[in-house]
Amino acid sequence: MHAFIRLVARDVRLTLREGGAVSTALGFYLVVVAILPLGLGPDLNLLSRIAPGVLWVALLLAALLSVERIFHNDLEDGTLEVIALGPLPLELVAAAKALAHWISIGLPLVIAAPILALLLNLPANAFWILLLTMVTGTPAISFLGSVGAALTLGLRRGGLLLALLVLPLYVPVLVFGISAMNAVITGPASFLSSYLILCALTLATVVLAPIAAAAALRLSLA
Amino acid sequence: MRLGVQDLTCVRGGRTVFENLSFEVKKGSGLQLTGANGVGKSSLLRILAGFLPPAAGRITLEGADDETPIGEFCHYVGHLNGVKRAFTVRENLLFWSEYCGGGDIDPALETFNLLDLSDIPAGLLSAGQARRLGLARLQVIERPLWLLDEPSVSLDEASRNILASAIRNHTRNGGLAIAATHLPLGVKFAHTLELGAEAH
Amino acid sequence: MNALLDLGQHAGFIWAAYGATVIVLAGLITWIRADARHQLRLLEELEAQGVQRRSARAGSPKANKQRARRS
Amino acid sequence: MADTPGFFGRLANPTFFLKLSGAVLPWLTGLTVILMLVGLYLVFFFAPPDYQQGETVKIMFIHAPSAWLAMMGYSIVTIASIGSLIWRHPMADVAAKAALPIGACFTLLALITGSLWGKPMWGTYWVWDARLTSVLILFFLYLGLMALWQAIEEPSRAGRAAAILAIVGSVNLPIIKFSVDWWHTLHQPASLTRLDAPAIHPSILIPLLVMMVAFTALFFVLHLTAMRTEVLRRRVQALRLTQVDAARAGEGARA
Repeated sequence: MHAFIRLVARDVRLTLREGGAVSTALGFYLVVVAILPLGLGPDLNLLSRIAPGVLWVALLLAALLSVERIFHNDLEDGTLEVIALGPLPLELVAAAKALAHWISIGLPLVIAAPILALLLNLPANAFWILLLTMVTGTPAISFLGSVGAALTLGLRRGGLLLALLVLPLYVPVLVFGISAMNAVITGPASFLSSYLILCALTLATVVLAPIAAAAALRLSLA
Repeated sequence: MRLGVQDLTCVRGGRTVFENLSFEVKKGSGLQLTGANGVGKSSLLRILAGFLPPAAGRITLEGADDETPIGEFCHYVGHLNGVKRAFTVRENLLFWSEYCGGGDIDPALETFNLLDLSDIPAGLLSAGQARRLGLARLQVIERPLWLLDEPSVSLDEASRNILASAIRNHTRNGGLAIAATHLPLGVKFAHTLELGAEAH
Repeated sequence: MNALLDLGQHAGFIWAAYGATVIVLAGLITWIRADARHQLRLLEELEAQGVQRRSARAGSPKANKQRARRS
Repeated sequence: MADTPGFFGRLANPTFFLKLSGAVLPWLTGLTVILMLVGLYLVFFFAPPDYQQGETVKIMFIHAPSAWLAMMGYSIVTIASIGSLIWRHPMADVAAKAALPIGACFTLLALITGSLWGKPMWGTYWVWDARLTSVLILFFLYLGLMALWQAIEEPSRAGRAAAILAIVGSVNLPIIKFSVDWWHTLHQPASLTRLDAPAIHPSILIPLLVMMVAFTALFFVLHLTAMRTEVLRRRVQALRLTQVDAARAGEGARA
């Protein structure tokens, strides 16, 4: 367990020290959220109705943008090979790196979400639910993204392919995240049922995704 | 600790790189791999490290329990140094020591004369210095089997001697070393294995 | 043949659907057959040049046993 | 791989597969053509118009088989991927790769015929109906798999990477289906009729079944042909490699 925490801490420190990854993801998130009203028109009630959807989809795309670098940098400078020979099995290495991505990039995006929600006139009672659903949903995004990153490791234009592979898998997280939010904002359905399914999705992804990611890593290490 | 390899066959990209390869490396001895490029030296080292699954054959490491994969008993030094450019020299080695459960890092910094560079980000190091930092982890983490693929590349004369003495100490204390190299390492290896030697 | 004529006012959509199906399936079938013929031709060309497959050659007596030479 | 003497074991040998498929294909093709003709005859001359939709029900006779083959195609890819990853069955990659373009085409057909069926019924070409949306996402999974196959040059690595993705996709597919149904009921305006097959009266059921079998037979004809081509493609690749090796050995000898 010690080695696991050590690896997560190292990755988080690395991302923060390089800083670039976090700011690009946040910048992209801001731009996408800011551009949509320009496209859809400044009508505030329209914006407040589509705010959850816009915030979630933009978050997915921002996370997707940064997911590729989970393994890529370590493969490039040879550290991945040394880590693979370390005490941790490859599955835990994949889990550690995905967790580090969630901490270093997923969380900042979630913290930025309420601020961007102001741009979209999100109803006041929805701010806490926005944070809650996003904190619960973003681990699944990082872990599923790590599977895509491992599969497209070492490919020339892997980024685009990564998006095509992983976005369909994000649909359940997106659907239940937003339905939980709408349950609070407009309210026909009960909030708890959607939110609990979202938690189940995240837990299942956190457990199963590293297995697929490790299998894919073995391919690119061979 | 004795490494035994029986009838190893390696297939890469649909092509048989080598077939029915058998050899052994006894405790405290070294093996040098020679042969033309593309004859499978790197592939053999990657199979021993556990990165590349062999098409056929068996690898046994006596004196080690069977569950833990061989990978955890060996160091693999490839063409890449395994060094994080954003971290300083000390931070790089410190991570390896904490992650793989190694010892103190100062003796390693000293042997690979990186002490005065220890607080400089690895990104600013020269190729030779970065290579020495990559090799320093061999001393930080105690592993019986060293797999070295062209270790002396981009090393100057002095650094090559440092590497040679490190290998000599390692084999003297009962370690095993397998090195694939064209340039002389300054180490007299007990055995040599010529790959791709069968008549075409 | 009269059944073909009175397909109701939505006849256009029915024919569009069947037309699309015929086009897509015809495209798929021709692509698969063309690919098959192309690979067959490549294979025959290579075999005409006398390039032997390894499994054909593996039967040769000189099994290349790799001996580790100790110097 | 343990040379299990069972059917799948012998199927592992490509030459046996080529011999077997060579024998089966002509009969299967003949059967497909007959079934297609009978099916079309039944659809156009025998099946009555639906009391509610009128003649547009005829689109169902090609929409339902396409949607079914879209799902069946993906299950074949998943089973083949499991065969490739766990049992390392050499023909598994071939089966998975061959099934992909065919499955994708039938998914595309299901989408096209579905939207053409939707226009007369609801006045719009695309209605976010739960099943059509799931088929759309299935289409993305197919595209992802095919793109992954093309992105990796080395066939054995491409096969295994695509196998992993196919299995991840197949685990996610029911969850996606569930989430889309959930999403659909959430935004379901009460008046929208579901895209259900109308009451299954025998006069509609028989043509539908015949068309289903005809389409499935067509799928397997195409799949077997595509697999044979894939085997030939790998032989061509192997021959070219031996050519390169022979040339290199030649250069080595002269140098």
